[in-house]
Amino acid sequence: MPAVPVWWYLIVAAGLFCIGLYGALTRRNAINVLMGVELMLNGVNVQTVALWRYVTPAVALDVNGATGRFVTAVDGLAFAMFVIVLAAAEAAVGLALIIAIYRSRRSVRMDEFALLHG
Amino acid sequence: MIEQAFFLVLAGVTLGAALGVVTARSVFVSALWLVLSFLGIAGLYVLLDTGFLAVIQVLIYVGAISVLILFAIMLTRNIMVGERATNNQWAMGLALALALFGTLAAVGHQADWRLNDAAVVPAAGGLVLTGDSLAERATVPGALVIQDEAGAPTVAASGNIATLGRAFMSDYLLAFEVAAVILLVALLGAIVIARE
Amino acid sequence: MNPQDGLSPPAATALRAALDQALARVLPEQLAGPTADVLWWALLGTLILAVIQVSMLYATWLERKAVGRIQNRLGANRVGKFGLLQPIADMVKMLTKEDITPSGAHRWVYNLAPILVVPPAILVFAVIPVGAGLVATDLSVGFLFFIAVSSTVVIPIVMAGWGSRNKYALIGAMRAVAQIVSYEIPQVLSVIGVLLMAGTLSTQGIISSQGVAVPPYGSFPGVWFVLVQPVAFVIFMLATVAEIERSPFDMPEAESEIIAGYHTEYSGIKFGMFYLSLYFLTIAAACLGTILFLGGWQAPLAALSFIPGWVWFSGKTLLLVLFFMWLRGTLPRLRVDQMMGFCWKILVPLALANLMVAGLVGKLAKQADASPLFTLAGFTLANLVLVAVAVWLLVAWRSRVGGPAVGLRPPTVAEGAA
Amino acid sequence: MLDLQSIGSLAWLVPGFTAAAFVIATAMIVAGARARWAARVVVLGILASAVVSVLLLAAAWRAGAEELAHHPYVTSLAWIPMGDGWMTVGMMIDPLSAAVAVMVTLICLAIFVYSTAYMEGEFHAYRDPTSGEIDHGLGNARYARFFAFVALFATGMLGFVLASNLLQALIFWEVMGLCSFLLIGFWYHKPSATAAAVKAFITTRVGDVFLFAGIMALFGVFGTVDYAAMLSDGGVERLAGLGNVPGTSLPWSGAIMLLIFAGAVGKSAQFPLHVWLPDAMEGPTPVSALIHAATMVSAGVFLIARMHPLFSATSVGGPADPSGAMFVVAVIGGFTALLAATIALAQFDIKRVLAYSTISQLGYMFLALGIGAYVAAVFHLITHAFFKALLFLGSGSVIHGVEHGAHHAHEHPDLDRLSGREALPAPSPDADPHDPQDMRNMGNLRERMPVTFLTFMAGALALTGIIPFAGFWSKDEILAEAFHKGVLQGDPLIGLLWAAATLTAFLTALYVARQVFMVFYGPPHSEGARHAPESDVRMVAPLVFLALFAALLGLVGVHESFPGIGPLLGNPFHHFLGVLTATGAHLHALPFELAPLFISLAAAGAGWALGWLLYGRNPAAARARDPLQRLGPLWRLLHRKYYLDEAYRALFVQLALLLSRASALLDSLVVDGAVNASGRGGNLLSRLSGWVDRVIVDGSVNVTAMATGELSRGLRLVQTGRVQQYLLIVFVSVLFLVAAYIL
Repeated sequence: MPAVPVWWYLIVAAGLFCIGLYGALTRRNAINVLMGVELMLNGVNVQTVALWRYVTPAVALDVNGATGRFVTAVDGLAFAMFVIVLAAAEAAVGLALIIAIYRSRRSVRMDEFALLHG
Repeated sequence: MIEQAFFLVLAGVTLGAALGVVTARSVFVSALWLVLSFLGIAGLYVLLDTGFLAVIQVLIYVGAISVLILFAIMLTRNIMVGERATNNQWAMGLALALALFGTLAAVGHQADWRLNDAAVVPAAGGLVLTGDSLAERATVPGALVIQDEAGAPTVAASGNIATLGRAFMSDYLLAFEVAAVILLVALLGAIVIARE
Repeated sequence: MNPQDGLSPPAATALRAALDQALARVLPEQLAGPTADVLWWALLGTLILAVIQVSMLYATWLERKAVGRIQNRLGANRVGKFGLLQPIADMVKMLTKEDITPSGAHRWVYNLAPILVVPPAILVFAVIPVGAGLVATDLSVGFLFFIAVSSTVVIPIVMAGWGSRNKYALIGAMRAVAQIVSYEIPQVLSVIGVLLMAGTLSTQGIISSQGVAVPPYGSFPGVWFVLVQPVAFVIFMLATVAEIERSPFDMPEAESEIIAGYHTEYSGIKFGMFYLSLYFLTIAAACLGTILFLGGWQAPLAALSFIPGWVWFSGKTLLLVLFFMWLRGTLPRLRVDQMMGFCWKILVPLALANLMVAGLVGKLAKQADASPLFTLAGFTLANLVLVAVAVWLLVAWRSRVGGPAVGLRPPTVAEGAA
Repeated sequence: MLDLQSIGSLAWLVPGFTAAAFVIATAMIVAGARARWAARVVVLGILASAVVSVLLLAAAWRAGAEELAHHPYVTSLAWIPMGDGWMTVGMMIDPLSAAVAVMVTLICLAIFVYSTAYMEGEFHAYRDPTSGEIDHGLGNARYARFFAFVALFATGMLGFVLASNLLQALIFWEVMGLCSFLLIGFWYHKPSATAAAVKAFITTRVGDVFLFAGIMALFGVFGTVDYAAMLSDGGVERLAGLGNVPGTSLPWSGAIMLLIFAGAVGKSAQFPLHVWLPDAMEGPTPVSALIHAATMVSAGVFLIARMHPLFSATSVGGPADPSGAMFVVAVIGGFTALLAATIALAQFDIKRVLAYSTISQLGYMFLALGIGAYVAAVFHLITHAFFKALLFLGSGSVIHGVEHGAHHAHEHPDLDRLSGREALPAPSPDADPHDPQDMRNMGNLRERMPVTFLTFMAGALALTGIIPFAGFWSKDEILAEAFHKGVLQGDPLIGLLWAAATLTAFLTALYVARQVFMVFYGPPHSEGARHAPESDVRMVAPLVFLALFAALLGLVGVHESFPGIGPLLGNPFHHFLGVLTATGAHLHALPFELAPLFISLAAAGAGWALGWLLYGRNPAAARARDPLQRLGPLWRLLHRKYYLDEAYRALFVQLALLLSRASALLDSLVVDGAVNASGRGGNLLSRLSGWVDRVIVDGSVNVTAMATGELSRGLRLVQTGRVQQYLLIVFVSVLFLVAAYIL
């Protein structure tokens, strides 16, 4: 087992997530909120990869039985990869939106994006 | 031992940068802190023996996303001088974040993650192929060979590119296609939305 | 150079062993290992740094000479014999020049930018194998590492542009970033064809695949990828030129338009840093080019293999550097929109086409277990087709671009011009 | 050719012709044709009916009474489906119906001809109220209308007589009631006429109700109302065997027959229900003659005669049996006869005297039927119809003459003075000098209207039963039967009835004489009387025609053993009618006695003598003050008709009014009260439910609406539109969930 105990990574991941959450919740600038979200996503990624690293790699899933073909589950990695891909797409669209809103309302402050209120 | 040191350094850098992102007054500075935290996370990935992911992290997050963010910051020049960077619910946000952190930490620490104690001999970026025979795999450089209880060489696990590639093309083919479509859609969407 | 992999030269292993024993005597057991590693890596780092620093200096010299020669003038010859000491003079000038910080500049960001520009340029050399065993660390994701690190150079550029609170600096930074990010894509796409052939991302692997018939794709001995995929080579080189902002693509610090681009406000050693990183990247790009396409330290012919690998490697790299300088001396600067257009409308489609061809022919060859020679024939045929496509794309693009650049021409009546 | 089978089917035509006449007359009225032609159509119709009925009588005579009685000729049509059988409409020819039919048609013929002249006055009777000059259109319509009604009446009478079953009889009985109402109230602009019409109609209605009940009872018993079925032997036994009405000693048969008799009492104006007949004189005189003398009133007698076999079944112990219905009939008949005769004495109106005389003669007929003298009753029915019609038409001619006389005097006032006649004698104090019907204004009409006088004398003699005239033979036969059963067979009750009958005969003679002397003898008491011209030929001819019958008809029913002409004549009437329909029982003629004959003649002669003594000898004095008034209060009692009208008014009318007022009160108090109460209750209830609805139902709805409104206003705050707040909420809830999960 690697020297570093697993929950350290989890702590770091949780930290990242919460700091990102704090950023998303409290920052007034839309782009900061987006950054907060990116941090949260990265937090999740770290946790996933850490858990993958500590749980699955050694598990040899004898997928096809007797043929001896072994494959290691790369679920965690795949998950992380997809999260990264989606984060990229999300960032792109989010920033495009922010720019569009900026062009129409000349402001990026979240407080002013409150048209859909009750 | 060194690994733990490395971990602590990297964790410190990452979390510090994250705090920087959240507390920086100017948006640009917080963007820079974000880049730093991304690099820190890349480091963590290296520690977790997933070199490929680390490089991807650097390539995508630092190379692309942060650039995008910086571009966005440039395009939306608005001087936030003087105003408080945070809105009026910062106290609750902080409380919530801390509470959530406490909970997650508690869970992280106490939960039995069913860790796998099999002896894992990490080779430099070992490669596990779904090769036909153990022998073939053994010869591939960087293969990770471990002994199971019976002593027979069984699995070589690593977070290497080939395995991931193979997995993408077999188990996660659908997800891979969907991801491609999502990227395309995001691309088009971003262009359409942000067009002049 | 890593002793464990048994591939590094004997001198290195002997040195490493001596270091271990020395430390073992001095430090307690569990400390000895790690410190030995640290020291060893530090040593290696300085070695590499020294080598590339010297080559960078004399690259500047070579540049001034070559461009001069191209422009039918002598180039630097005042300082030292044939101007060989000119770089030293430049360095001294850089160091002694007054370092002016604009008042409005953002203190941290402005000062941090030049500092952060250099590390990526240096880190890149970690994966460049000069010789058979002479590589700092042969990462399995070598090439990807190279690309990732080189893309991080973008951040300091933006910091410089924004930090100096200068409109022109900012615009220059924006242009530079746009260019670098855009050209990254054709660069990577074109290389993927090669990687398909090589079967691995590690730089050593790629070089060895060009020599010894190892990888599953049944490549053949002694055939450099440049012969197999010339179109990819051309795309790669063009993209790389743009990536390192040189000659035809050096819009970012195009003097005539926006003074000195993002490092307008920088002077003295800060400007030096930028200059330094620029040249490091140029050399690194050249190295990458040789690794991927010219067989790295592989001798063209088996017979010539007695000459050590790093000599071959250095020569090929020098050749590519000269190519860059040659470009700089001869080609006029492209307009920004033309540059972007060239990237997205020519290079990317061509790179995709090339990738498809490489993948297709490679697969067919593997399927049919064709002999290396037959595969080479298939590739040449495919490449001919690719050249035709490239020519057609260029013609189509030129005919349309001939007029004023799209988007910059005055709005037509239909668009409600005043 | 004259056999009944071939001619029988013509029976439909007898009422058919008059019905057709009625329809045509009505159409002519509607079309506005000349009224005289309508009259001629009606006369033609009745003439045709008469001819056919004579033919039928001849055929019936040829068929012979014996055979006809057993199998009366019946032609009938199925009319209404009645459960298993059919209610039929048909004509029955048997001795009784054939004879009466001929009587009816002949009398109607005479009266129709007479009324074509009598009604001439209608043409110029009506003046246009606005312009004042004569309204010929209205007169024309009125004249035609009279003849249409009369034709309808004839149809009704003939239909009734020839009916083959009781229901059809009842229907035509009602048609006759309708016509009497219409004709009494012909001059509807006279309020007295309309009142009389209503009185007549309602009184007869009372009787009709009982009749209808009786018919229904008979239907209940026999399952059919056909005469053939009812009157057969089986029918009689069945009726007799019905047993007593529960709770009383009255047998069912008696009760049913009494119901039928009540109908007859109403229609033939017998004692309790006779009050309408005198008032019915308001109608034009031909009507009185036709309906209220000859035909309609005799319908009641005809009905009881028709039902005679059933009646005989009711009184087991013969007529004297007090439980039997016949005893009741006899008593009422006798009492009515005596009562009417006494009232007639004190009447001054010429037509009212005759009306009361009709009532008393009908009483005679019922008396006869009551004691079982079936043949005598029918004979008196037929003869009385003739001479009573004669008397009425005579009085009509007198009234007509007096009216013309008054007009005549009025137009040439100085004629008397010029003619040198002495002034009129002082009119009687309380008489209305211009009332043409008041006998006190008449006198000396013998010279003015000789033919009318002679025919009137013939009728008067027949009525009082003087030897050669018809009245003698029929009334005497009744008295003989009464004498025979009462005195000879020692039945005390019948003996009493005989005595009453004889006294009535004396009184009849008295008032007839009074009438004759006041009207025809003595000086004329009014201008009208003085100048009364003789009526024209269309009125006189029928008088002569009827006078012949009044004189000669009696010979038909002379008893065989009557000394002198008896054996010559052979009493064909008795032979023809002696056999009872359907049962075929022979009614044996009684042995002839002279005693009752002489007694009745003596009574009649005494009556005339007293009459001459009081009125004929000194007419002027009689005229001034009626000698009978010396009787004082008794006279006034008679003159006021025993105050019966007042009694009835007091009793029934007031009772009805009282009843109506009581029911009105009841209605207003109870019914209205209940309705109002429920109304108020409903109102209260609705107001209550309104309140409930408003407060509770609406209340709850509003509350929920308001609550949701408030709630939503509260909830709305949550949706601030600020993304970050939403994120906050999300993660707070995540926190809680995680906490919940862990703890």
